Amino acid sequence: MNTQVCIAGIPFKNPVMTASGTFGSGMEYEEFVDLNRLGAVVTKGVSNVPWPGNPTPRVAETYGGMLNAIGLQNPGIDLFIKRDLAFLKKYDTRVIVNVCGKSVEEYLEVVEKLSDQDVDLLEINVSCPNVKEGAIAFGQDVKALSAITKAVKEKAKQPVIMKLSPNVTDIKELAKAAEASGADAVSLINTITGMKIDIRKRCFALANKTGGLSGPAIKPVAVRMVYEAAHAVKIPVIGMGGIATAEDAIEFIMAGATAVAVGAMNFHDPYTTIKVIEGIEAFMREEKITDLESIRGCVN
Amino acid sequence: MNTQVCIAGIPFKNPVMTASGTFGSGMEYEEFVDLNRLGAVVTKGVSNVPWPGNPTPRVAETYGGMLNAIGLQNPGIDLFIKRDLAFLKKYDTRVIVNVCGKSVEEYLEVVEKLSDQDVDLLEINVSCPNVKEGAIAFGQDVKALSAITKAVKEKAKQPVIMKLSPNVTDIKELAKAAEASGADAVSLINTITGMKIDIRKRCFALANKTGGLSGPAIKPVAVRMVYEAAHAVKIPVIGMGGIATAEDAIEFIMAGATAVAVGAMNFHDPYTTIKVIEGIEAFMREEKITDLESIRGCVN
Amino acid sequence: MAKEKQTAAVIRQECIATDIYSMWIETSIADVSHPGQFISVYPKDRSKLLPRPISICETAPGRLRIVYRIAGSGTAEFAGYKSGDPIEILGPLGNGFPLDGQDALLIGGGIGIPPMLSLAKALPGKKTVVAGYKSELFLTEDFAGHADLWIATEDGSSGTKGTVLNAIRENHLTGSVIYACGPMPMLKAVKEYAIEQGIPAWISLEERMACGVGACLGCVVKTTGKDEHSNVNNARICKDGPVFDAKEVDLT
Amino acid sequence: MAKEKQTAAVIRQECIATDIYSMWIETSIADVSHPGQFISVYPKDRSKLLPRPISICETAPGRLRIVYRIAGSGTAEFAGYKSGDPIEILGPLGNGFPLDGQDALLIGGGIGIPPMLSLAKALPGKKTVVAGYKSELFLTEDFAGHADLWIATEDGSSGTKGTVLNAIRENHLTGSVIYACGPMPMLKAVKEYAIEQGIPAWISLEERMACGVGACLGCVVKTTGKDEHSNVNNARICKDGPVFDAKEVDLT
Repeated sequence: MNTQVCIAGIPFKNPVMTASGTFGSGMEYEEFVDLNRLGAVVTKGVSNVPWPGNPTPRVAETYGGMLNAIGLQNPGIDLFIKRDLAFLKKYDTRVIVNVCGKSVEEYLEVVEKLSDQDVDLLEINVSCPNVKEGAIAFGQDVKALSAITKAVKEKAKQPVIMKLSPNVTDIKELAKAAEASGADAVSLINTITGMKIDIRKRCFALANKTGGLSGPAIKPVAVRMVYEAAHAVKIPVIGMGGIATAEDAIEFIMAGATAVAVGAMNFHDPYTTIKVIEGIEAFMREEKITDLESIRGCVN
Repeated sequence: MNTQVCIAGIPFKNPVMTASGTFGSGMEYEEFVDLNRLGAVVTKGVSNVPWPGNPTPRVAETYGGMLNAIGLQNPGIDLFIKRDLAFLKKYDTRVIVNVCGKSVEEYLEVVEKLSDQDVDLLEINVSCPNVKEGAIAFGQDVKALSAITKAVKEKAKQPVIMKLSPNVTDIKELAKAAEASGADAVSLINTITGMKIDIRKRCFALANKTGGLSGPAIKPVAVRMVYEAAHAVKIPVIGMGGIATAEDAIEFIMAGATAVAVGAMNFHDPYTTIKVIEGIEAFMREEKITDLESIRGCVN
Repeated sequence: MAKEKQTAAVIRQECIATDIYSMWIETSIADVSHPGQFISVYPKDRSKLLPRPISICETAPGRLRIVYRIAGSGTAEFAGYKSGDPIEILGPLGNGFPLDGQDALLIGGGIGIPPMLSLAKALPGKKTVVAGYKSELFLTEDFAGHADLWIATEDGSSGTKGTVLNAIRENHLTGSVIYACGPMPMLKAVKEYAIEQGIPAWISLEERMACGVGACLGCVVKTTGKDEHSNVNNARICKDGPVFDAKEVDLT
Repeated sequence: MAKEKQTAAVIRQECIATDIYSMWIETSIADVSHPGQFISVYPKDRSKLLPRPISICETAPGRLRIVYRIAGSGTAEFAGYKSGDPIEILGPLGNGFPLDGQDALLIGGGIGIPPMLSLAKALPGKKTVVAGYKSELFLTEDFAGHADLWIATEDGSSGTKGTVLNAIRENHLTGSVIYACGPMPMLKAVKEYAIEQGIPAWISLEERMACGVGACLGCVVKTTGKDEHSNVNNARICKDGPVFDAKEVDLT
């Protein structure tokens, strides 16, 4: 049985990754998950300098999902390289570093510092809804997305994945812009901007007022956008949004995703990634699928 | 205790309406609900001629929600006037007719036929994701939305509500365009485009491939967009999207909605509208709120 | 026949074949229901908001029986209910079978067999039931005393090997009216057979539903004539059906 | 102290005050936990995906006790669990209290009182517990034999009328180290008091959490020093805490 997938010429032992921001750099999950079994660890976003993130409360529960407004808190690229990448080096899994910034220059600074590091791919976060400058502004506009994609591609030593925002009228346009500007892959969806109000206290549930909605609640939107993107571009699409089970992962693959990522459900069950990997193998056995590639995009 | 709200100079006994397409014209729910108690019945969309809608399956369950791709099946305006409006005349509730079409001319034909009818307001559906022509195309583009709003306002004898789509990058721009073009109110959100795949049968769960996602799953997105719209325009905002309880309804009101509509949850519990109305009154008693108006938009 | 959503109580439940469950429910809906009608059953799992339509198998005063197959995690939840457990139901829904048939031929396939039981009990005169199974039988003893029962199994382990139509032809079964419920290929074959034989046929359809009461227009079937409600040759299975005159619906 | 998510079993549960429940759970987590640590409890209601962090009140071999307040429909679900019911838990989580204090002053407010029980049982030497309630008392008898107990109630119905600080001052209570858990206004007052008296203080914080294991960065608290993990003066309550040296966290 072949669960291997390939993105930008790089083989992954299986298509199951972690969604950025839901798994740290793997350190907090290694007691639950054998990281060697993952297709890839996608790290939490890292910026050129340490970012403090937003005030608390930063998370809120919603029906079948959750809102978060962490605000991309991270220790900065220098400590990240020294500590997080050193940690990940111990494992036999692909490492994808999620990169964030408030300006093209800030993104490029991180990309350059990663150029001689043991990193397999870069994921450029142009879709975080929870920081005031940068991030999502690059992901909601075709011109801005094209510009940052080109700039990153010029500097990057590793293949580049552009992580797209679902908070757009037409995801196809954004995916095509990323492809045309040289992106090696796109990943989607980031969270959908949402809000929750505590009606007894008459205040927002999140200090940031709005946050990003994730979890099984948004899966149908994610599957639709992955399908649209996969039919609009030829580069690989990494699908995510509410994946809780192997069935969910396969739904994304049948919609056209080359790989998938488990996000918010890591919080519900720290073993989710492994269960998804094992469930995909079980599904392949039951359905007599020898190569995962044979079902990719099979529904259209 | 005053639960009355006012839209375009028209008073409603309470802010609880039915979301278009989830309540027919009330006929199928009168065995469960005393229609006289509703703030308004918003009818299923009606077009100039009968529409057959999409092939089946037209509905699919999702986590905390559902997808539908009915495709605006309706008996056409003539039978609608003769039968549905005649039925609604028996009740002491406001009647809002949802109008759909594939071209501006088709919308206007319906609007004109309603001009001498006993209808309190019109809701112009420019946001249905499930028909190929018209509908959502008018709701995703500022220019198209402005044009149809102006055209309808010119012909309409009743106040006009523009029903907006959440499948846009910036809901504020659309709400502002509707207001600037003369709309008396906006209602939102219509459904979010989604997809579900049956991985065993390797086919789409809906014959239409995509459908509109509704239900509690999408409430955080709806609250956020209602909040954004209510802060962008001065005309009333009618909020909807996943309302299941009075608490949900109050959340929308605190986000800035003048009125609210119960949608998909009518299918889960046909008594939902009444429970929401009674729950709002109970909340007002508990919190010593004498006028609902006093909490509208109180969180910001 | 006013519809009601209520919390009823499970009287008892048993597994009567692989993945097939029989549940008796204590509910006032039993007393206003009619053979061929169905109830909507709502999972308690709050991630699932839509009801599962399940046909009424039979009724007794103040209680009704459903026999259903586990088709997913919603029905799997129902299968776990024990005596005394609450169950959320809405009903009675749909139109049911017309009961004026004489010398009726009742045809059920798989999970379409259960509604034939209440129909067999309600119809006057001679009744012939043809029940089609994959292999494992269920409900066969329940028909005793109410109808002559003929069986078809796909693997030939009981009765006629093949479909219900094979059983009908092999045993020269006939009647003056046909009632049928089962999978679409069976219903198509029954419709064809009925036309060929010039026998009126009532068939019960199923489709994905949302509201169950005719409001959402989720579960329509194409009709040969323009029905009064839709004005577009689309009848609602949940409200105008689930039982239709076979000639009036387009099963293609 | 490896963390584990497991399906444990409820041994017994009782309501010990209005909306306050005490539940004993059979779990191996009991044997590797430490006073001041907590467990994440996951609702079965599938519309709720995030766990509820609940502090460990006390442990015995193979079993632990939680005492919690119904704060919403998630904890209301837990309150309905009966003996033998499964319960989904993850733990042990967080750092817990340092146990090297002598002559300790333990301060608990409301639902911050339960973790003080396991702490009182684990600490050596003289222990004084000050427990603050709105009005209705709970757990008071459990401290007998483990610590001297002083009570404050907001309405004055028992002990000192007012806050835990009122009780401390009124009764001239003191110690060489303070441990505190309770609502933020109480923790602020305790911190102030500890600084004023020059007594070291360990306080246990709470915040909305998602993962419970330090990955999501949802539940941070501002720290006076730059902590090693965040590099930005933001410690994780679930992982670096919930217990902090009062001087090192910014409660403003």
